[in-house]
Amino acid sequence: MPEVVVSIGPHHPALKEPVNFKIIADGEKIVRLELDLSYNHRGVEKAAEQRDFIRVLPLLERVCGICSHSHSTAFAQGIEEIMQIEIPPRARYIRTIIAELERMHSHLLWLGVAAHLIGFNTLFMWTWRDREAVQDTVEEMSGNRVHYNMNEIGGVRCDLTPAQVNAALARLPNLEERVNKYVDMVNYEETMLLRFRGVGRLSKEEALRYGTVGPTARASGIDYDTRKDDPYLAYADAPWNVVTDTNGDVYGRTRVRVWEIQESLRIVRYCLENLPEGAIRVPAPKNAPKGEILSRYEAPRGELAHFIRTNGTDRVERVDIRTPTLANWTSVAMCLVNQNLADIPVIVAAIDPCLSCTSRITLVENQTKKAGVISFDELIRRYRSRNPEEV
Amino acid sequence: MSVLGEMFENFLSRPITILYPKEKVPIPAAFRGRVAIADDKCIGCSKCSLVCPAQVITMIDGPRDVEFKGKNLARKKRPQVKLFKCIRCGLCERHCPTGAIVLKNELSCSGTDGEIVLTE
Amino acid sequence: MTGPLTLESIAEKMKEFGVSEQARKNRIRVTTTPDKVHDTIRTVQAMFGFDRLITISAVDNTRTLELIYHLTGPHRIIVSIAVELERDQPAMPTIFDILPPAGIYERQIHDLFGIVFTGNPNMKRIMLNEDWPADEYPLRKDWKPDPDTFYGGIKGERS
Amino acid sequence: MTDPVFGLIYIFIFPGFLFLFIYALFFAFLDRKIASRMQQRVGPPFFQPFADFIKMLGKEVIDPAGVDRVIFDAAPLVALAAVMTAYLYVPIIGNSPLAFQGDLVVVLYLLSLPTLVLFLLGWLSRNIFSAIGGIRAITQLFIYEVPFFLALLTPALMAGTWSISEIVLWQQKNLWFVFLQPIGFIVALIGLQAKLERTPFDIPEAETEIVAGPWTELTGRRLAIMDLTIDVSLVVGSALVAALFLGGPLIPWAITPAWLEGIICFLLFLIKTLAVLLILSSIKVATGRIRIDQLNDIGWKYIASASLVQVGIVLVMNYLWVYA
Amino acid sequence: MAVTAAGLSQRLVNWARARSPWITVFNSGACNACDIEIIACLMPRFDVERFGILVKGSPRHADILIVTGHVTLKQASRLRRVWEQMPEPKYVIAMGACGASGGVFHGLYHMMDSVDKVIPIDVYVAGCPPRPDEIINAVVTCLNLLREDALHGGREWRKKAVPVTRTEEKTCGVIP
Repeated sequence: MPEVVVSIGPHHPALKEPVNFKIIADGEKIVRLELDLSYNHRGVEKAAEQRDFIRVLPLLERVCGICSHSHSTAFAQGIEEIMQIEIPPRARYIRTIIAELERMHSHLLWLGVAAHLIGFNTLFMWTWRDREAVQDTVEEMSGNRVHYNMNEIGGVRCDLTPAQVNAALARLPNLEERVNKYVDMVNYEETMLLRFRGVGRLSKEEALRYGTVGPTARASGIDYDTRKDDPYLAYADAPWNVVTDTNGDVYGRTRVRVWEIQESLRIVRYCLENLPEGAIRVPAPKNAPKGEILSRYEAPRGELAHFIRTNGTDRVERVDIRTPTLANWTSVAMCLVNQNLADIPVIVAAIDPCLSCTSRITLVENQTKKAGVISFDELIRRYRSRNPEEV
Repeated sequence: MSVLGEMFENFLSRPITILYPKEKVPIPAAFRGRVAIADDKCIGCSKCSLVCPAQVITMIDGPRDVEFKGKNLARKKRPQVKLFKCIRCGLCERHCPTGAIVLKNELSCSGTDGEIVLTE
Repeated sequence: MTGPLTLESIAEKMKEFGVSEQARKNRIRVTTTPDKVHDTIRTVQAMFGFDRLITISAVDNTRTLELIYHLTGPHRIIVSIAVELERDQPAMPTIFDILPPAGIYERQIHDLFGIVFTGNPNMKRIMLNEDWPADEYPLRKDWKPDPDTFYGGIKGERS
Repeated sequence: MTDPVFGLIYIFIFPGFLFLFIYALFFAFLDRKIASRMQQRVGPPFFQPFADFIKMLGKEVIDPAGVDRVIFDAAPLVALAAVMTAYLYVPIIGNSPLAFQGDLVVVLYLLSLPTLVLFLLGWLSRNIFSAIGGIRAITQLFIYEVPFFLALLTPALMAGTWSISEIVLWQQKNLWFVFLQPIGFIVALIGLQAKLERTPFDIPEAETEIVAGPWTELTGRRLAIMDLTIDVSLVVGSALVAALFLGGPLIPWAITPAWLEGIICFLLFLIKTLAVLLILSSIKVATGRIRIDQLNDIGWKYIASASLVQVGIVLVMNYLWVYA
Repeated sequence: MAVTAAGLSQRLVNWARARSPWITVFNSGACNACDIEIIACLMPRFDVERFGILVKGSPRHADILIVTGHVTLKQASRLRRVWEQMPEPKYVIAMGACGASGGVFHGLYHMMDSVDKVIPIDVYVAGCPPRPDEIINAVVTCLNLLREDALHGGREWRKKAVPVTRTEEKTCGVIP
């Protein structure tokens, strides 16, 4: 059978975000592929250089809708370290609570989307149903379901009332029970095992070599977690473990994520129960002194790094955002070769790509092992001329 | 097939759906929704307009005498918000010295004109 | 791994490549020259196990373009290797051959700052639109968008 | 079929075209409703499939560049006509007046036509997703068709006839085939699920992989008619399974007024088809999609051998039956 | 009042259209938040299927295009093409502040600022992101608009000219 070029995206039902894969497939097997991820490039970094610290936080929060708290916290804690101010413990705990709630909602969301990608809509509906409990909690605390806007330089914007804490604590037992159910389901549900086992496998060496982060790395047996390596916020206080798995495939990544929800629940419970009293913010100076910092944060998808350089004014000279998705893309390109066409969405989703985070990125091209009958450009052209309707 | 039990349990139980237009979805008190401006409190200091990250607040002419810290001020301008362009970040509310501009816990409308502005 | 490996020992070793200082806890900053970057990274990789590239940051500090390589490893120490490049025709040897993830970061920097990474096999336009002008690099400080062109521009930010 | 008026009514009004149209839309509604209730949702209102159908009829029809308009218009109609014809041979109230020796084979072949039409549409669409979907549809056809045919032919083997109506009569006298041939029943349900391209066998139209497969380029009335075709084949398929395995509409004893017996038979038909639908919907809700290579594996290794085992059992039973 | 077959069928079609809006979601470079909230609409809590709303993958099947977010330069031509692929009658909902003006990204160098520079917008929704109930409101607004359009015999009465952009010129060069 001749090779065909399948161009998936940027508008495709499996992809909630714009990305383009040009896949050269031999029947149902992928021979090589080209990824184009830059449909989301907005120029956030340039804009961040031109806004003061007050206005830049809402901007950075909207770099990504799923890990919005991650970006603003990473930035805020970087600036606070440059300014050498210590935020009050209550603010640290509140930030941790929001961060872990965000991780829970992100992982539940991912589990649902992964189920949807293999056509298992029931699990999709259920996880999103249970996710609403997390969303309600976050909305009660911060005032928005997605963009919490909790952070300020020097603390958090609003305090938690005892009623909010109690409401959140009251929701936890039910959520814990549901998450335990999902752990069972991920481990024993037949269709999920069929579709996830052995798909997109990365050995520990490959995962290290391609620089994977987050659940992708942890599923391959690397215990790389910024929360433990470089503790920030309240992670040094709370009792929790780094979750790893040795499978290294989509199945392993799923298991790591569900277990991480359990760990997050433990952290949230600890923080809610041991919420210190006191102020929620300290006054921050308008200008930051000269300095530079690499601020690391464990976002739901993996390690997020903000490189911040300040120049003594009220804005940054440069902020360089390295998103976890960007770090994982190289491994995706490697995973996809020799896999089935049907597995593309699952493999790509397994790293939980957040392309708007990766707003500024890239195309990885795999070195082909097999020479095509006609050249690649020719294939593309022929394909385009045949498919004017293709998006 | 571990889902079968829960499936039939759900089948026989009531759906949890909120029938939205008929029953209202509970909106928490902290919800940052539609912008509202109290004209009698506004002293026209333009802070909201300066701090807005999306630049949706413009200052228009609105001469009026307002009371601020026991003194009478003659303000010249008042804010105007483009409703559909507001990102509901809450910065204006946080930086307003008199509490004149607030994000209510109400839903915004949807409409056919993207340029709707809100001054009251 | 953490036993004999201390910040001081790494900082001491790095002295032979350039100015090396202990920036803050767990961080080492090495300032070196472009031709030594390859060796520096090889050395930290081989001697201290810095096998993970966090990111490559590029900064335009109006006089020069600065590249900062952040590496870490199992011992949780971050080493930042900084180099400065000239603003016109900046070129830099790639580290794609020793650290594969660097390919992505290098191409991104190429797009936004115009630094050419010699030896990188795939240096195509990736981030910007297809019809973006070839010699305009939006993240450079002196880049001002032409308001008349198709790609809009940053409208006057209030100070 | 001597009376032409009766024939016209039978074909066009009841239980033919009109009734089938309404019942198929009702079936589609029930299918969606059951699925949504199992997911703890409210689900669509009862007129939903009808509204969808009318809306699609009223939409603009777009011809993808370079396709043959005539075939694109005609193919969905052929598919619809095929499944509607197949329905006429399935017993609804009593036996079908059109029954003849061998109509089971005709029905099975008519039911295969929509898949071929889908393949044709996918291939003609000049869209890569449609083409892949079409190829997948035809691959899937080769996998499930053999076990499905074998499973539906075992009742025929046991009853010693190739007519659906006579198989139903045989069950009226003896026992339902679901008790005699449980393996065949299960294989038939799985085959039907695969034939109708429902989860876990919705590989040809896998939304998250290839957009909508062969359906991608269909718009307006073409889409409406193809949708209706799938709904109708759901009815025909469940009616066929109900007739072959669940004893069809006939009751084992006679009821004096003929009209009452007719109504009871019709109710039986409704109940049995709805029972089959409930099983099919549960399968749909409880599973995710499998890959085409996994389907190949499972289909030939387990499902085909299960149906072969069933055929063997039937042959042994027949042997014992004859010589007992 | 004369009841004609044509009039009846037209009324039937209008009735059906208002009861079966199929949507397709196009992410024109947004931050995901709107997409998440749209999916949250499908979930048991809000379940928009009770209005007959289905999310379709192919724009060929859809009636309403929901554009989430500001339009990046690279997505502008694609957005235009997706919109052109949809069969008439079609409606466009711009989600959130980004759809109306680019929101917090207003004025960045790689963006088109608002959706209506590329395709005409019928309904705006406020919020960043809008809550699911606001999205439902927007769809309802869109359906009301649809009914009104049916009364006026088309969307022309609203005098929303299709904007001509440079993107369009470029796109037209590609599509035969």
